[in-house]
Amino acid sequence: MNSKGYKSKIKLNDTVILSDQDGLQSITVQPGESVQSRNGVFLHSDMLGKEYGSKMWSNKGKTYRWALHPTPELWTLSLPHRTQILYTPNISLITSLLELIPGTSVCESGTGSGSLSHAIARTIAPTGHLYTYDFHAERVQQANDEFTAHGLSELVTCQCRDVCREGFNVENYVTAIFLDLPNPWEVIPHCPKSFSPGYSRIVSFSPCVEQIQKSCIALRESGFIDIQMHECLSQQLQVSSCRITEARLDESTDKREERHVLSVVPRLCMPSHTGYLLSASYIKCNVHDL
Amino acid sequence: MNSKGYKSKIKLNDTVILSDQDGLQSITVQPGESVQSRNGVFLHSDMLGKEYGSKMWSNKGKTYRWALHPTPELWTLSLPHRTQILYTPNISLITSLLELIPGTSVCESGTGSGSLSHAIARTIAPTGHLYTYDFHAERVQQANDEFTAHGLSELVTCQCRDVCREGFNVENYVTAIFLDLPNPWEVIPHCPKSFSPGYSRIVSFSPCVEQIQKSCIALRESGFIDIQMHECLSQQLQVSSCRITEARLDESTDKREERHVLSVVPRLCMPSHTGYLLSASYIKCNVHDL
Amino acid sequence: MSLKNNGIISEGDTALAYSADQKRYHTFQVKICTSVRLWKHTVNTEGAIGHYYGSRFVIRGCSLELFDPNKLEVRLEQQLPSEDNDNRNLLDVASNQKYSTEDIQELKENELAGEQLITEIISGSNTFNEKSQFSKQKYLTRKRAKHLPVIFIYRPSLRHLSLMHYHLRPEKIGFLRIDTLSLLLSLANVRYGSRLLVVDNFGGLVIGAVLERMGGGGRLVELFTTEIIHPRPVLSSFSHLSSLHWECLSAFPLRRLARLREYPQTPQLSNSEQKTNNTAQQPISSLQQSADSLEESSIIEIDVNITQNKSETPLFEEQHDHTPPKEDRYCTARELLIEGEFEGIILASKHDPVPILEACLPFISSSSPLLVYCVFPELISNCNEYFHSSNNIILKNLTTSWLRAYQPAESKLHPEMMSSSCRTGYVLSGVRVKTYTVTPTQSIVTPEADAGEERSPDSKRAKLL
Amino acid sequence: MSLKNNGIISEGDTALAYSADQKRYHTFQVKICTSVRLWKHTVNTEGAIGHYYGSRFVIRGCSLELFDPNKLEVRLEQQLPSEDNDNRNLLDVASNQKYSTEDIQELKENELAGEQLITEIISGSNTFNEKSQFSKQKYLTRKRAKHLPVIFIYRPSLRHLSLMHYHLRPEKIGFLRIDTLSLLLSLANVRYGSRLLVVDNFGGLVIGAVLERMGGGGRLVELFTTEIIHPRPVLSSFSHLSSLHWECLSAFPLRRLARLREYPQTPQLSNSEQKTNNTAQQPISSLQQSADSLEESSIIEIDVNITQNKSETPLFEEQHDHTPPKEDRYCTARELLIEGEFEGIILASKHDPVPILEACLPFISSSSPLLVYCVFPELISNCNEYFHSSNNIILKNLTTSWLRAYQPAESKLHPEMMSSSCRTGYVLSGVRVKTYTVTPTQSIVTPEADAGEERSPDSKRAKLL
Repeated sequence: MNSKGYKSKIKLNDTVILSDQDGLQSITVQPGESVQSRNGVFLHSDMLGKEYGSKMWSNKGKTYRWALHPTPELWTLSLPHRTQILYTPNISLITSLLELIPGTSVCESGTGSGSLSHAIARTIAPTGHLYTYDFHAERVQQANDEFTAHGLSELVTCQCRDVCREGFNVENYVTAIFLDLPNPWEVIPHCPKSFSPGYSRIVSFSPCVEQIQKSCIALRESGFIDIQMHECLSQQLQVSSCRITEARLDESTDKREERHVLSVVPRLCMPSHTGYLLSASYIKCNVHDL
Repeated sequence: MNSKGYKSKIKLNDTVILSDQDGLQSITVQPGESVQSRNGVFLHSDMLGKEYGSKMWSNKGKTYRWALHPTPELWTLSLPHRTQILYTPNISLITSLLELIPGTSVCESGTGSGSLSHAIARTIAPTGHLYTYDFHAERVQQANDEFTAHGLSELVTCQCRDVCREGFNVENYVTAIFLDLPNPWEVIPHCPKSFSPGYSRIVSFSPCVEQIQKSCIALRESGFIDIQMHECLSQQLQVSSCRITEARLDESTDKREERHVLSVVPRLCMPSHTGYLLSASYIKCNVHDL
Repeated sequence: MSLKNNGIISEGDTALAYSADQKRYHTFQVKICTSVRLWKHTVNTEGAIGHYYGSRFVIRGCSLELFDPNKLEVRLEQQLPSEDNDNRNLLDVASNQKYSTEDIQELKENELAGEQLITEIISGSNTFNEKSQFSKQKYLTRKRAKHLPVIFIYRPSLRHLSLMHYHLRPEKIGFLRIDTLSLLLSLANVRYGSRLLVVDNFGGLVIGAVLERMGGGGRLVELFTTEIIHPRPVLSSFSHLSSLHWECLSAFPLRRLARLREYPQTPQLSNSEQKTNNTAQQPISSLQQSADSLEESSIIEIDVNITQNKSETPLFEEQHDHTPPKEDRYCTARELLIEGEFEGIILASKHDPVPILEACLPFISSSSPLLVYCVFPELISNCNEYFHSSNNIILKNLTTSWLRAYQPAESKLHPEMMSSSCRTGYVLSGVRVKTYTVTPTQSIVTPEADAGEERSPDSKRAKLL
Repeated sequence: MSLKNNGIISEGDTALAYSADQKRYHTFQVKICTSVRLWKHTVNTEGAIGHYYGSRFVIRGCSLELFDPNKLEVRLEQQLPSEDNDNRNLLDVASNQKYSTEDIQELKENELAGEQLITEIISGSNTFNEKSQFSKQKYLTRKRAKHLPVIFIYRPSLRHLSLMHYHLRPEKIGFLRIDTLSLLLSLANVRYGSRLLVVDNFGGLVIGAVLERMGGGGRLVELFTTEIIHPRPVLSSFSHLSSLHWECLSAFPLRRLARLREYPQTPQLSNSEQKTNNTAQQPISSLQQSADSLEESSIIEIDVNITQNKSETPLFEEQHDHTPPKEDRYCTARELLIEGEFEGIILASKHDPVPILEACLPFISSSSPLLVYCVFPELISNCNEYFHSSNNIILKNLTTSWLRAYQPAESKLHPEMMSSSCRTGYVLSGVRVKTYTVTPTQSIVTPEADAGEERSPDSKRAKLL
C-alpha cells in the first residue's frame, strides 16, 4: 500500500479503493472479476491502465465509482469490520504519542481489523517493523491476507497469540507498544522485556474508565513514567448558509434587510466518544548507575 | 436577595454588588462603612438613594464601581470562597435536572460557600423551602449570616450535621435532593426517607470518576431509577477581528485584497472540567400495589 | 403550587411516555377506554391510572403494567471477571438462534407471559452460554427491550419538555438544549415575581420555561416579531401550567414598540393590527390548522388535546374568553411597557438581535441582566460588538455550552458513543447599567463614549415615564 | 534512521528539559562546563551526560542528579479511606507552618540534602498529621516540586516540539495543536518517500513535522508566501533532524508558480528575486537578527545554537555551502514542480486558501489528498464552498479537533480542571480526482459542473508536462 510508493496507473493485483456517495469499498484488481451494484456492473478489467483518481462508469453507464489509490486513511474507511476499529483522529494522535518515525519497531495488540496496523506500517516504513498480535485465529489469518495483498508483508509480522498470558515474543527490540485490549493491565507487566534499551513509548486505548484505572496502576507498578491520559474527538462541522432578516421594528415600512451568511456550526449528530488514550514512557536499564 | 423582589434604589442594609474591571465584591450598606481601593474610598453612605446600576465614583474621583442589584449569579461571582464552588453553568443545569419550581422543597449538602443555595432559594421562592447541611460548623455560621443578610432566612434552614452518618433531619417532605460531598454514596441510602410520597429527584455533583462510580452503585441499590450522568461545561468564546490578506500569486502586481472579519473562536485558556452530574428519580411507595 | 392530584396519574391528564432505550418521548392523553399509539405499540393506558408520575410500566401486549424489577425471572449469576468467557470462539451467524422471528411471534400469540418468553428465547440461543457476562447482559437487555419494553410515564416539566422538543425537532427550538435553556433562565434571574421581556422565535420554548419558573407570579411580556401571534406547538406542550401561570403572560408586537415610546397614551390601531384582531377571533380553528400542518404525530396529539380542553390551558385567556374590545388586545402588555422597569430580557431570535435589543433597552431598568441567544456565530459576533461598544452594558460574557451524556453502566463507565445533541447556539450575557454620567473629575472618559450617548435609552425612558 | 549515540545524552546535544509540574519545556545545550538557566534554576547539565534521553533528573542545588523514586525518604502510609481525616477541623492560617520562607532558605543553604529538607518542612507543619491522606499527598507533592524539582530530559521529537511550541506561543503556530497537526500528517499520507507540497505560514512547524515523518526520503516543496524565506525559530527547533532529512526540503516562491506554469523552461530572474538572493548571501546574520528579535529565551538559545553549529543543520545547504549560481536558488524545487505529480498538499496558511489551492492544484496528481488548515472559520467556510463547487474534489470533510487531558492520579481520576490548549483551527480535507469526463450516457451530470471545467487543472498540467 505504501512501501511500494505511489503509482499513477492501475495494474493487475493492485488494491483499489472505489468511492461513491455512500462509502468506500476496497478491491484487488483481478482478471474476470467485477463489482456489482444496483445500477450496473464494474469490470475490474476496465480499470487496468486507468489513472488513479479516474471516474469509472458502470457497464450500463448509470452510475460511477472513483477509483482511488489506497492510503491507510481510505483503507480505514473501507475495510471489512471484524471488530470495533480505530479511526484516523485517534490513529494520528497515537502515531505522534508513540513518536513513530521511519525505522521505528513496534508491537501492537490486538490486530483487530488492522485499521491502525496499516497506518503504523506506513509511518515506520521502510526500515521499521510492526509485530502485531491477536488472540482470534481467524482475524490473524484475514489480517495477514490483507497485509500480503497490500504489499506490507515485509514490514508486518502478524501472529496469533494471547499476549495477556504470554506477552510478546519480541525481546529487547521495539521502542513503541500499542495496546487495544479488553484487559490491557494484564499485558502491561510483560511490555518492558520487549523494549530495546533506552527510551520507549507505550499507548493504550480503552473505551471505559475502569480499563484506564486498572491500566494506570499497572503502568505505575511496572516502572513506566510520564503517564498521561488524553481523549481526542473529531468534531464534525458543517457550513450552513443562513438567511438573516431584520425584525420589523416599526409600522412605517415593511422593507427589511436580508442577507445570507455562511456559518461553520457543529453537526447535530456525531460520535461523542471513542476511547481514552493512556500513554507513558519507559527507560530501560540506564547505562550508568549513579 | 430575591424574595423581597426587585428594588430600584439602594437602601440601608441592602446587599450591593460592586463591580469593576477586576471582579465583583459584595457589601452590606451600613452607615459609616466604606470600601477601600488603591485609587480612593467609596463611602457606603454615598450609595444610599442611588439607583441600582449607577456608577459610583471614589472620593478622589479616580476610579469607580458599578453598584449592582444582587442576583444569585452575581453573588456566585463575588462570594467569599470557603470551598470550591459551583458556577452558573452547572447550577442552572442542576436546577433543571432537579425540576425545581416555585414551591419545591429541597435538601442540599454540603452548603459549602452557599453558591448553589442562593440559586435554589431564588427558584423555589416564595413557598418552597431549602434545608441545607454542612459538617463544618464555621461554614454553617457564615452561610446563615449571609442568608439572613440577603433576606432568605425564611426560605432556608442551614444546619451543621454529618449527613453521611445521620442523614437529613427531614422526613417525607422534600422532592429534590442535591449532594456535593466527598463521599456521596454514604448519604444516598438515607435519602429516600426524606422524600415525600411520589416522584422525587436527586442530583449528585462529583469531580472524580471514582465518586460517580460508587454513587451510581449506591443509587441503584437504594432503588433509584432513571439514573443519568452528564457533564456540562461552558465554553468561553471570544470574538476576534482578523485581517485576511490574499497571498501574492504572481509577480505582476503587489496589490492584494485585504478584509477584516469578525470570528467567534474559543478562548485559549479556560476551565476544562468542573465535575460530573449524576441524576436519578425516586418513586416513594406507590399508592396502589398491583 | 402543589401538584395536581398529588402527582398521581389520572384520567384525562396529558402525560409523557418516555422510552429510555430509544431516548424518545411521546405525548399522550390518559384515558380509560381508548387506546393510544406509543411508537410501535397500541396501548390502553388505563393501567397507569392511580400510580405516581415517574413510575415505570411494562408494555405487555396491549396494556400497561407497573414494572417491578423483582419480578424479573431471568437473572444472570455474577461471575468473577477472571472466569469470564471472552467471546473469542464466537462466530456471528444467523443459525445461533433456533427460533425464527415467526416462531417468536407465535410464542407471543400463545400468550407466553413476559419473562417466560425471554426464558424461552434464551433457551433457543445456542451461543448464550458461551458469551461473556457482558455480552449475556447485552443480549438480555436487547431481547427485553424488544419483547417487553419498559416506559416511564412523566408529568410534563421543563426538563422533559426541553429534552423532548430537542429530540423531535432541534432546529424548531433553535437548538436550545436543556443546558443552554437553563443557563438563560438562571442568568436572567427568572423567579416567582419576575418582570421580564422575552423575544422567542423558537416555538415558545423560552416562554413556557419562564412561565414554569415564575410559578404563577410575575409578568412576562412577549415581544413578538411576526405580524400576529401564531399558535406554537412547543408552547402548547406546557400543558401542566395552570391558568395562574398563563395569566403572567401578555404579548405586544415588536413593530409597535417604537410608536409606544413616542405616544405611550394613544393606543390607535393600525390597519395591520385590525387584521390581526380578526385573526384572533378564531383562536381554536387557527390552532387546529397549525396542528394539522405538523408532521410529528405526538405534537399533533397534544395540540388537539389542548384545543379540546381549552379551559385548562387559557393561553391569552383575557382575549379568548372575556372577548375584550379590540383595542384592548395588547392592553395588559402596553400598560406594563409604559410602566417600564423590566428586570431583564431574554432575546432568543432568528433575526439580527442588535436592532431588537436597541428597541427594548429603554424598557429595561438598570442593573438588569440582558440575555441574547443566537444559533449562528455571525449574529452573535455582531451583537458582541454592540455590547462592547455600548457604555451601558457591563459584565459581558460570550459562551456556548457543552453537554455530554455518559453511560453509567456498572463497571463499564464511558461517555455515550454517539450523541444526537451536539449542537446548540451562543449565549451572550451582560448587565445593563445606567448610562455614563460625567463627573467633575473628567479624567476617566472611556473612548467608546461617543455614539453611545446618542442612543442612550435613559433619555428616551425619561420621555416615556 | 537509528538514534544518534543510541539515545544517550551527550555533550553538545540540543536537548529539551521538561517540567511535568509546570507543563513547560525549555531548550538547552548539554555542556560540561557551562551552566544553563532552566526556569528559576541555574544548572550545570553535566550530570545528565551518559544517561538515556527520557530520564528524570532532580535539580539539587546547581547540579542534575538522576531521579530515583526508591530514594524518596518521606513516604506516606497507606490508610483505609474510612480511617481517613476529612479536613473538617482545619483552618487555613499562615501560622500552620513553623518555618518561615527565610528559615527554609537557611535550611537549604545549610546544605540539608534533598529529602531531609522535605522531612524537616513536614515536621515544621502543625497541621500535616491532621490532614486527609489526599491533602498530605498534595502537600508533599507541592513541597517537593518547590524544593526538589524533577525534570525530564528529552531528545527533540515531533511530540515534544509540538507541545512546546503550542505552549510557548500558540498563535505563532496557528494553534496547530498536536492532535490537529497529527491529523494533517495522517490525512496527507506523509511517509518515507512522500512527494508533497506544503504552504506553512506557521513558523515551519508543519514543514519540520513532515520532514521528521519523511525520515530522510522524499520530496517536500515548500511554497512560501513571503518575498524571501525568513529564518523560522519553530523550524530551527527541529535540531534532531539530520542532513538527510533537510535534503528532502526545497522551496519555491508561490508568486512565481503562475509563471512557471506558463514558461516552465525559462527560469528568468525578476528584480525581486535578485533582491532575494542578495539577502540569501548572509544567512547567518539574518538568522541571528531574527533570533534577536524574539522574546522567548529558550527559542533564542536554540537559534544561536544552530547558527553556531550550522554544519549540523544544513537548511538549504545547497545554497549556503555550495554557493550555487544565483539562478539555481530555486532550481531543485523548480525541477520538481515541472515534473509535477505531487502526492498531496498541506496548506496551512494565514491567507485565503482558495486562490492558493487553485494555483497549486495543477501540480498535484489525481487521487491525492488535499489538506487545508485555517485558524478562522470564515476562511475555512469559503474554502469549503470551493471544495463543494469543484467537480474534482471528493471525500470532503470539515472538522475541528477536540483534545482533553486527564489527571490519572490514583483513585482521583478526572479531566484537567483548567486547560490552556482549548483552541485549535479547522481542518478541511478532500481527495483530488481527475476532472469530470463526459460519458456517452450523459444522464448524470452534476449541476455544479459549470465553472469547474474552466479552471480545470488537468488541462493546464497537460501544457506543463
